[in-house]
Amino acid sequence: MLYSEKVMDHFSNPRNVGEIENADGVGEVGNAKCGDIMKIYLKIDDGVITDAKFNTFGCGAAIATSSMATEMIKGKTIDEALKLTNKAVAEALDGLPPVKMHCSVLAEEGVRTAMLDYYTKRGETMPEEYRPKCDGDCSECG
Amino acid sequence: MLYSEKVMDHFSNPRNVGEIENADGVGEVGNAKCGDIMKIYLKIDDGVITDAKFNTFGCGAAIATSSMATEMIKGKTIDEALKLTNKAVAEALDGLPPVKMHCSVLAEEGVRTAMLDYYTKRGETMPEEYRPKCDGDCSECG
Amino acid sequence: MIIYADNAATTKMSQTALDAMLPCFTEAYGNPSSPHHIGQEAAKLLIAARKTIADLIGAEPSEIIFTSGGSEADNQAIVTAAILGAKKGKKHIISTKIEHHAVLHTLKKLEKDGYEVTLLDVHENGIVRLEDLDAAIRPDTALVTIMYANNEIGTIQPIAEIGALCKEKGVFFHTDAVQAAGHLPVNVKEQNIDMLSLSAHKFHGPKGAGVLFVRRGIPITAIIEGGAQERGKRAGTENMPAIVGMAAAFKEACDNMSENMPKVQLLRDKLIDGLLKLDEVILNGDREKRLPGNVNVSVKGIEGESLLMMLDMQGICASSGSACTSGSLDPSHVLLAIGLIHEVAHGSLRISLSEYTTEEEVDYILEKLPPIVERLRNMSPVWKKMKEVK
Amino acid sequence: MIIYADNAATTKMSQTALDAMLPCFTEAYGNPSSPHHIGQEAAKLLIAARKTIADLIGAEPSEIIFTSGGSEADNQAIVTAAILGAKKGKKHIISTKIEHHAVLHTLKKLEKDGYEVTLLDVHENGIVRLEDLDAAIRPDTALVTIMYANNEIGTIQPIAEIGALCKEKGVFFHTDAVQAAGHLPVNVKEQNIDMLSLSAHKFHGPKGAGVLFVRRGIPITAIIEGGAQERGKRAGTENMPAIVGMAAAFKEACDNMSENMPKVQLLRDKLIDGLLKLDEVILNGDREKRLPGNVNVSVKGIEGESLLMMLDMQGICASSGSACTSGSLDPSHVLLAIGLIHEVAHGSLRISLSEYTTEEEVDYILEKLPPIVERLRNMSPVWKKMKEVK
Ligand SMILES: Cc1ncc(COP(=O)(O)O)c(C=O)c1O
Ligand SMILES: Cc1ncc(COP(=O)(O)O)c(C=O)c1O
Repeated sequence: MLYSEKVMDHFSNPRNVGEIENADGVGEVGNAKCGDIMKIYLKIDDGVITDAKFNTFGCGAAIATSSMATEMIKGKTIDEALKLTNKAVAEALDGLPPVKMHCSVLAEEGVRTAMLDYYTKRGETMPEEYRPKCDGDCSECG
Repeated sequence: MLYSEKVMDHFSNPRNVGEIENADGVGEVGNAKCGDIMKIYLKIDDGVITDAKFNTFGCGAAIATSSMATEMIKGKTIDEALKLTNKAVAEALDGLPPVKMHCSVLAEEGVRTAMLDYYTKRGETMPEEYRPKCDGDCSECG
Repeated sequence: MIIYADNAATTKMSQTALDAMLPCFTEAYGNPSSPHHIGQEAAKLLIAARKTIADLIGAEPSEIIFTSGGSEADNQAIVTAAILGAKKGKKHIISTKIEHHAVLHTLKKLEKDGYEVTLLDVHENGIVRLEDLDAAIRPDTALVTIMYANNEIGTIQPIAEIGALCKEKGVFFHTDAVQAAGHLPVNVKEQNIDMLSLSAHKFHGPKGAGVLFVRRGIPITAIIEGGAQERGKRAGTENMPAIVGMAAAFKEACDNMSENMPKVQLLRDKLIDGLLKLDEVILNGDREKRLPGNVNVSVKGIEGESLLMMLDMQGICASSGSACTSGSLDPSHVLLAIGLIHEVAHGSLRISLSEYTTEEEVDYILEKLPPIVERLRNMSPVWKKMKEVK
Repeated sequence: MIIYADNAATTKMSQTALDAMLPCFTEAYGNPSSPHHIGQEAAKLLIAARKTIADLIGAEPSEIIFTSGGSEADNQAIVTAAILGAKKGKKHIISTKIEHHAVLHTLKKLEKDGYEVTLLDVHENGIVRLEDLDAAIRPDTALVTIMYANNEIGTIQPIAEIGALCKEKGVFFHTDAVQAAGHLPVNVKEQNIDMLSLSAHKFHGPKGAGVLFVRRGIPITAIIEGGAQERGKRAGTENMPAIVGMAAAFKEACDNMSENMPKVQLLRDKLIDGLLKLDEVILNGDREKRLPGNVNVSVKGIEGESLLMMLDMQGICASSGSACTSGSLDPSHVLLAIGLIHEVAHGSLRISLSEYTTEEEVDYILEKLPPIVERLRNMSPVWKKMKEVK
C-alpha cells in the first residue's frame, strides 16, 4: 500500500472530524457495500465556506482524503471550492496508491454533494458542470 | 546418484583390469551409443576359471560391476560362474541406484558372452538357459 | 511494543529452520542433480528433507513433490485431477465457496476449459455440510477439493469424514492444508487424503517452498516442464535452502504441536473473550472447530483497513481478510459466504497468533483495541446510523 | 583441495547476496501484501528489488515478474506467447535444437496441443544461422525462442541480430538468458527482446528465484493462479529472501562484470589450451563466442561419468552434459545437435568457472586431469580400438 507521510498524518490526526448542527449543506456519498461512506457538512456564510466537517467510514485513504478535502475548502469561496478536484486532493496528500485513487474521487464528490444540498436548500440551481456524478458504485473509479 | 561405498571402492580400485593373452573366452557387450562397453577375458583350466580380466568404457557403475563380476567368478567352476546373476553382482556391491541397474545386467551378460566364446571355441554348445540375451540395446535394461 | 499477529499471512522464521538452511547457502550449495560430492551432499539433504516431511504426514517419500509454495501445489493438484478425470470423461469438480484463491482461480480457469465446478455453501460457522457434499458427488466427479482449515476465519473442516466419503464414492480428494499443516495433525492415510498442499512459511519455515503430496499410483501432471527434478513432475533446480528449512520447521512444529497448540489456543480464547465484550463485535467462524491461532471478528460500524492502520500505529500487526486479497476493493468472499453483509465484512479483523505470541501481547491488544474502535466509530456515519436505529 | 567447477549447474552464494537476504528471515519477514508496517517493510524491499533488476536489464519495474526460477520463467514466457498467438490464429513456434529442457519440453507439450514447432539446426560451433531463422519465420509464427547462451557448450547466440530480425518480421522474441544473465550484458531494449528469463542461482544468487521479463503491452498468462501477487500474473506469497538476494547478486554481478569476466575468460582460455594439448581431446562449442566461464571438451575413448568421479576424488567438481539431465542414459541433445557421435558425446566434460575460480585451481585441474584420462583410457576397449585403427 505504501501511503505517503501526508496521508499517514491526515489519517492519524484527521482534521475537521465531526458534524455541524444546522449545516448549510450536507452531502453523503459512497456506500457501505464498497466499504467507503463520507458525509460532509458545510457552513457557508456570504458565499464563503467558514467551516467544514466530515464523518467517514472507510479505509485510511478515505479518512485522509476527507480530512484533506475539508481542509482545502475551508475559507474558500463557493466558486473556488467547486473547483476542487480529486487530483488536487490526491496531490495535496503527496499522492495515493493507484487502488486508492477512488477515495479522492469520493472526497470531491462529497464536497459537491454537500454543495448541491446547499444550492437546493436555497432554491438555487447548481452549475451543471460541478454537479456530483458519482452514483455510489465505487467500482467505477476503482 | 549416491553410490555405495563398495561401488566407490571397486570404481576407484578396480580389480582385474586388463587383458588376457590367448584367453579361453572373450566377450564384448554393450555399445558406445549407450555409453557402456565391457570386454571380459577368461582363462579356464579344467573347468575352473583361473583368471578373469576386463576392459570397460562406461560410467562408475559399469567399471565397478565389471570389477566385482570378475572378482566373483575367479576360482569358480564354469557351472558356478554361469549362475552369476546381475542381482548377485549388484548385491555384492551393496546395491546400485535404480538408473544404474542395467550396468549389472551388462556384467552378467559380459561373463556369459565370454563363456559362449569358450564353448564355441571348444566346439561345445552352451546350456540354453545361460546364453546371453542382451542385444546391445541398453534401453531395455535401463 | 511490536506485536506480530498476522501469522496466517506469513510467519517469522524459526531459528531452527534458519540454522538448517544456512549451510545450504555456504557449504552444501551444490545442485542435487550433480554427481560430484558437493552436489551429492545437497542430494542427501534433499532425500532427508523428503523423508522427514513424508514421515510427518504419514506418506512415503516418493509421494512428496516439492513446489515453490502452497499456490503452486494447489494448482498442480487440481490440474492433475482435472486431466486424469478428463481422460475418463469426468469433468466435474466439487469445492467450497470459502477456498483460497489458489484453488478458486484454478477452478475458474478449468471452467473456461469446459469443466463444471460445484462450489458448496457452508454453514454460518464456515463448515461444509457433509450431506451437501454427498449429494453433489456425481458419476462424473473427478475431484473434491476442500481446504483443511480456512485462512480467514480459521474454521476446520471434518477432513477425515470428507476423506472417508470420497473414498467410499471413489472420487479423488485434495485438501489445501496450507493453514493446517504444522498446527493440526495430518495423516494422509488415516484421513484418506489423495492429495494435499502445504506451504512452509505458514509454520515458521521459509517462503518459497511448499509440498504437494500425491498418493502413489496417481499420475501427476507437471505444470512446470523442464529438467528431471522431482521425478519429472516439477522441473527447476531445487530450492535447497528453503526445502531443508521447510523440513526443519515442519518437524519442529509437528514435534511440539501437542505442547504448543493448547497454549496458543488458550491465548486465542482469551483474546476472543476480550473482544466479544466490546459493543457490537461478532466472532466470525466456529468457536470450537477453529485453528488454534485464529481470531476473526467483525467490528460493526468501522472499516477494517483503518482499524488495521491504527493498530499498526500501536505496533500491532494484524489483518483484515486474507493478506492475498488486500488491495482489492471487494470484501472477502469467505466472509460473504458465511453470510455477513458487505458492511460487516468490511469491518473484519483477523488476529492470527502463533507459538511465538505471549500472553502479554494478547493483553496489550485487548488494552489498545477498544479506544481505537471508539475513535473510529466516533467518526463513522455508519456507526451513527446504527445507533440511531437502535 | 576442493575446486568447484560446476558453476553452470549452480553457483555458490555471494556473501553480499546472503547478507541482503538474512534480514528477510529475521526482521522484514512480513508478507508484502500485508498493509501493516512489517508487511510494508517487505513490500519496500520487493519494490526495490524489482527496480534494481529492471534497471540492470534496461526494463521497467512493471515489466518484471518474479518466478521460482529459470524453468518457471521459460514455461510462462512460452505459454504466454502461445496463447496470444492462438488468439490470432498463429500456432507456429521457432526454437533451436540446443535449448534447455525447460524450453524443449514446454514446446513438446504445446505440440500435443496442436502447435507446430520448428527446431532450428545449429552450426558445428552451436551458433544458429540467421538465414535459417529468417527462412523459418512464417505469417503464423507466434514466437521465436532462442537461448542467449548455452548451458552445456557455452555458445553465445547473436541475440541483438535475432531480436532485430524478429522485430522486423513482427514476431515475439523470447530468450532464455539463464546462463547469460550476470555474465554477459543484457539490454532488452537495445537487443529487441520481448521476453527474457533468468535464474538467480546461476550468478551467485539464491536458488528458488528467477525473473520473467515481459515487454509492456504483452498480456501475460499466469501459470500459477491464486492471489494478486505480481499483478495477478504469478500467484503465491513472494519468496522475499530469495528475491532480495537475487537482486543483490545480480547487481553485484553486473556492476563487476567488465572487471570480472575478462579475468574468468583468461582462466577459461588457459584451461582450454591446456586440455587441447592432450591427445584426442576436442573442444565443443565456439572458441570465441563462448561464455567466459565455460569449458566443454570431449575426451575420446572414455565415458564422462567415470571421468567426473575420478576428478571428484581429487576434489574437482565438474559436469558432463547438463546437470539437469544427469541420471538419464542418453547423451546430451546439445552435443548431438552440434554433430558429435554418441561415443564422443558420452565422453564430454564440462568445467564451468566463475569469478571465484583462481588460477591455482585451473593449474590443479590441468595437473590432475591427464593421469586420470590415461588411467581410464587404459581400461577402455573403445580407446584401444581407436588406437588400433590409427
Ligand atoms: C539455459 C538454462 N535454462 C533454464 C534453466 C533452468 O533454470 P532453473 O533450474 O533455475 O529452473 C537452466 C538451468 O538449469 C539453464 O541452464
Ligand atoms: C489456505 C491457503 N491456501 C493457499 C495459500 C497459498 O500459499 P502460498 O502463498 O505459499 O503460495 C495460502 C496462503 O496464502 C493459504 O492460506
